[in-house]
Amino acid sequence: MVNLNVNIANLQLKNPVLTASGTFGYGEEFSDFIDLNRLGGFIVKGTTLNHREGNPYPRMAETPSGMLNAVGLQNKGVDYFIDNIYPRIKHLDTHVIVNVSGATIDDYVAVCEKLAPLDKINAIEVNISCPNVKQGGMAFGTTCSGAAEVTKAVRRAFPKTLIVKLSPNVTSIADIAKAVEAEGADSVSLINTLLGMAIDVERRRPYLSTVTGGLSGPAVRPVAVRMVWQTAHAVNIPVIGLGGIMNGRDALEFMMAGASAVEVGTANFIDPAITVKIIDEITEYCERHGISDINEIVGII
Amino acid sequence: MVNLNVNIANLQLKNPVLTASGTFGYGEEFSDFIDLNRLGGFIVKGTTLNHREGNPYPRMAETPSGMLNAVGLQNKGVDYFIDNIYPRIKHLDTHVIVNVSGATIDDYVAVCEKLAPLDKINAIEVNISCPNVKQGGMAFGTTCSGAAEVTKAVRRAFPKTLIVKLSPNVTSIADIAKAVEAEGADSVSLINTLLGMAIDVERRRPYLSTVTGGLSGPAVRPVAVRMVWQTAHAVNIPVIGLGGIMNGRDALEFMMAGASAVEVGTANFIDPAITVKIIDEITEYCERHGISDINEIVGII
Amino acid sequence: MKKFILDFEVVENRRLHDLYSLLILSPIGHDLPDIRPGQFVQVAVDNSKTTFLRRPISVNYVDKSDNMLWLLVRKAGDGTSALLQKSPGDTVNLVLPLGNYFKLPANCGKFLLAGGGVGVAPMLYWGKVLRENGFNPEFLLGARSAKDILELEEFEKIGPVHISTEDGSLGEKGLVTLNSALEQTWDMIYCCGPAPMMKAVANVAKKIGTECEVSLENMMACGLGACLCCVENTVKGNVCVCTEGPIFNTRELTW
Amino acid sequence: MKKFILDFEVVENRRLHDLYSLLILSPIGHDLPDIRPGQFVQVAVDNSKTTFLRRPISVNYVDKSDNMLWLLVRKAGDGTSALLQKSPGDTVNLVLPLGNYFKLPANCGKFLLAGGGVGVAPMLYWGKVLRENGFNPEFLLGARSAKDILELEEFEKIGPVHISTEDGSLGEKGLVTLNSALEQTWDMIYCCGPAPMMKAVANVAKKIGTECEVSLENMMACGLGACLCCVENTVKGNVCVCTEGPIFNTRELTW
Repeated sequence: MVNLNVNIANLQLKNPVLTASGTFGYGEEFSDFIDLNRLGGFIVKGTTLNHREGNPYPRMAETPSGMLNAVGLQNKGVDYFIDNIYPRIKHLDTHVIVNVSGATIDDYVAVCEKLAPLDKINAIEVNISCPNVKQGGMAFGTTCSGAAEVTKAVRRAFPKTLIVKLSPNVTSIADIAKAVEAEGADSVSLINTLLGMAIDVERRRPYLSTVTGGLSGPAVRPVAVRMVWQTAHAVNIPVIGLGGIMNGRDALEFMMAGASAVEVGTANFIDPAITVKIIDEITEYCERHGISDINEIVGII
Repeated sequence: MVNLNVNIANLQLKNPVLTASGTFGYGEEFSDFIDLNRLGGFIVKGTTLNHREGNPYPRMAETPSGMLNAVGLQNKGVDYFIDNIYPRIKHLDTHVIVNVSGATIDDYVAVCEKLAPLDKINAIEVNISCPNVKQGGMAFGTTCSGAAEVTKAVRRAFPKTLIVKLSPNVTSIADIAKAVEAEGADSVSLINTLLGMAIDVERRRPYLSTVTGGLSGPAVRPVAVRMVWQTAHAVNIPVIGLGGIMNGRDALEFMMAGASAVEVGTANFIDPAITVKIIDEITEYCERHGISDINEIVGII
Repeated sequence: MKKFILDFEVVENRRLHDLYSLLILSPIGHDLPDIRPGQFVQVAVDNSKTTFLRRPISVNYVDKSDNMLWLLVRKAGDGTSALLQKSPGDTVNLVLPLGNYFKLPANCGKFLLAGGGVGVAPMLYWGKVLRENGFNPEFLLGARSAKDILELEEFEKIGPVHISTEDGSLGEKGLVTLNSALEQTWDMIYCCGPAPMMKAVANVAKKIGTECEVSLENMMACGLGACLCCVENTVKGNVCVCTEGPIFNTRELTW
Repeated sequence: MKKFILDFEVVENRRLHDLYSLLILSPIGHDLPDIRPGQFVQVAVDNSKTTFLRRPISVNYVDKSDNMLWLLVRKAGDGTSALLQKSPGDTVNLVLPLGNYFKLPANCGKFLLAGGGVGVAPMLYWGKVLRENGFNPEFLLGARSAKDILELEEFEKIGPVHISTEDGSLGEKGLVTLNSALEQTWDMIYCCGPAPMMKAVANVAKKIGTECEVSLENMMACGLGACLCCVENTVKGNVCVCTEGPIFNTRELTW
């Protein structure tokens, strides 16, 4: 019997497998394929203070071993989430973590204040790294002072587990992580998408309506693993790793690099049952290697 | 008849296809497969002042649509190049560009001074972005001041075409490009490899002896295209684009994003004849689209 | 409708043309789930180095009694090319059924099912279902040339077929929108094909005062309403084609 | 030796075992280039989503008269698994011939060709060439179990075969290094197999005062001496296994 329980500060997860925001809807989209209760938790779509229509179509381009997206935080706003979606998912026996985005510090704080009273929401992930909207936080996420400023404000507004999601589009992600740790973040998750671009040369125009978009998928995994490894050596708070995880091996790679938990993102688009397969593969690996507690291998590199 | 001539400052290329340093040896390794004289030019292996053994094996890991390397600038030093290799390749009817690396500014300058008198060497590419050696220049390449300092020094030492190769492991590559432009660089080439890492989870150790290494191949192309586009809009000197070019379409993508020429790298490992195929595919595209001069499509995005 | 991830065996790969194959698939160790006309499947491509995502493909035909699913695949890029290489006995993994579907009309009437190129695919199954429910659908098929008119004999088994080819090699010469069938009155026109063709048919429908439903094929990643990539701008704002579509009444669109 | 990039047709895929296939290939529209024993080829893998680079594979056998090249492929990961899926008529692209090669001895004498697992591959062609040149090579084949002793009947056509299996199911029980053949005196031992096996054989050779040549299989990208990834630390410093090897006299190595 392998112990897969991991802790992200006060948040106890039954296993280290979470889903990445924006790749798993509100969980319900996947309930035909998997038992959501098996997950360590799932992180719902980026939520903003007000309804957002997102960017115009086209929003997606396939790239080698990856994809670009430029959704632009389309969502119905935090009030709609609380009134219409939260009641449908609050009964689940798994953690529901809300990803929070904003254009201003006040926006972030307002969303956090609305989420804080919800019993089922024991953690939020604050997105300071969305590359797809002018005011999607990436401006905050690419400087230590900007990242610290957001963290400080939401820390006051949200007393439960606060995860800050970091941008990889920086010279030193470890420095950004240290800045948010200093302002009281309980955990950092990384990496958000790498800013990328693709051009349809036959039509001589960009594939995305926004020209640039966020690159995800296994293409970025080596960069993500490196950043997790650097960050885990730089901070004392738990790190959540993501970026191109397609199977149990990939999840274990992030954990060995220093991640206490992982988020599965783009892989959900290709295999909607991948999350539970990854949990099974992690278990099988631990059994095969005589590992009784998954925490033994966290950060062994 | 399509005109494929492009200029990189004073350097006139018969076509925009160059090879990336460290992926094409000294050209000779590929002469069984292609007529080297068809190339716009080729950029030889990174050359340092003194002989370097490079990093210990293992130096390579395959990743999704890409590879990590950690060669660590293995080369026999600039004097060996001048005495033994240069005489063998100086007769070629194509540009031979030397990639220059160094641990200190003095090293860079010393190498440039030795190369400057060589008639066949009309351009150098100064590598301020090697991620695989502690003093491989990436420290210079990740700050505007460091990049400017190297550029200023080599500019004085090398009067012919000076290309500076930029690191993508930065928050704003356009700012670095502006800094080297201000110090007199004739061109910038980008991107060097993204710093990455991969772990052999069965053996619980990194695949590379150096833990981290440089990621190349089509996996990184969307990031490279985006950085070329950003840089081409920020500077007035010509930009040379590279990062995962596998075919003519990919080369055209970089040119539409703003590159006046391209370097083909990792693709040489998979198809040693790919460079001439890319030249042919660019020609075919131009004919099919009624483009009489390749320069017409440079930077049309 | 419950969705499944199922492995299918390729029973037949019928090459209709350089560019098109009819893949006849049967689920391995499983009954074919309920699938409605107009729905689509997401096909995993395991034999292409350059294909990362699944490929959304319209359901062409469903034969519950034989447990067979037909997919009409057009070679559009590396992913669909790899699907065209599949041989009998090979396995392909599908997520299905996805999207909304054509709804049976409340009253009898005259229904035209128009398809352009590979867009004829959903019309075969929809025609069959209409026919089984006592309706008498007619088809309007358009393509560049006679050889691009796909599955003609199958359509003819179900109802009258009007044809337009751009080169006049079969049926009327010219675009589908000029076909004389569109001079008749219809109670509903259903249309699937390239966007310019659907927009043109929608325009004709509007002129002749007929309702029109179209099947959109926006680029998509997940097909499940999670990634929000395949949105269409509608009168209700951006909605996912994969869940609120692919079938839209043109009144809902901002065309 | 001039190198080529050539398409080959798969003439036969002979499954020797769950893990091994013998691929018999013939160049399409081209004569087989000159290939020496011990050289290798770089095989493009076009049917695996997760394989990016070519795979270096030892030349197992060359039949110039039939224009056939044999490659013994062991399923080690996704790339080699995909090669094991190749069917007769399929095409594979090779870059060849690559690397240095075994040199014919100057004098006659006793030569032992030792192979472990898939490492037997180059020894078949090398044995054949030795034999054709008037030498009388003997073979030492080692594997886990009888079923892992590959191509035995081919080796027996060329010379005496000594066998070790770890489970004793064929030949002597135990590791190759304990095989009684190594108690004889030899003028040269040639060895290819897993690194621990080659190191052990090299040690035995040193003890019995015999020269030993080994074939290394360091991870490589290009196979052409361009990427500098496959280096082995030798008495001359780091050298590329793909150009200065794969064959090394163990005196050159820092083992």
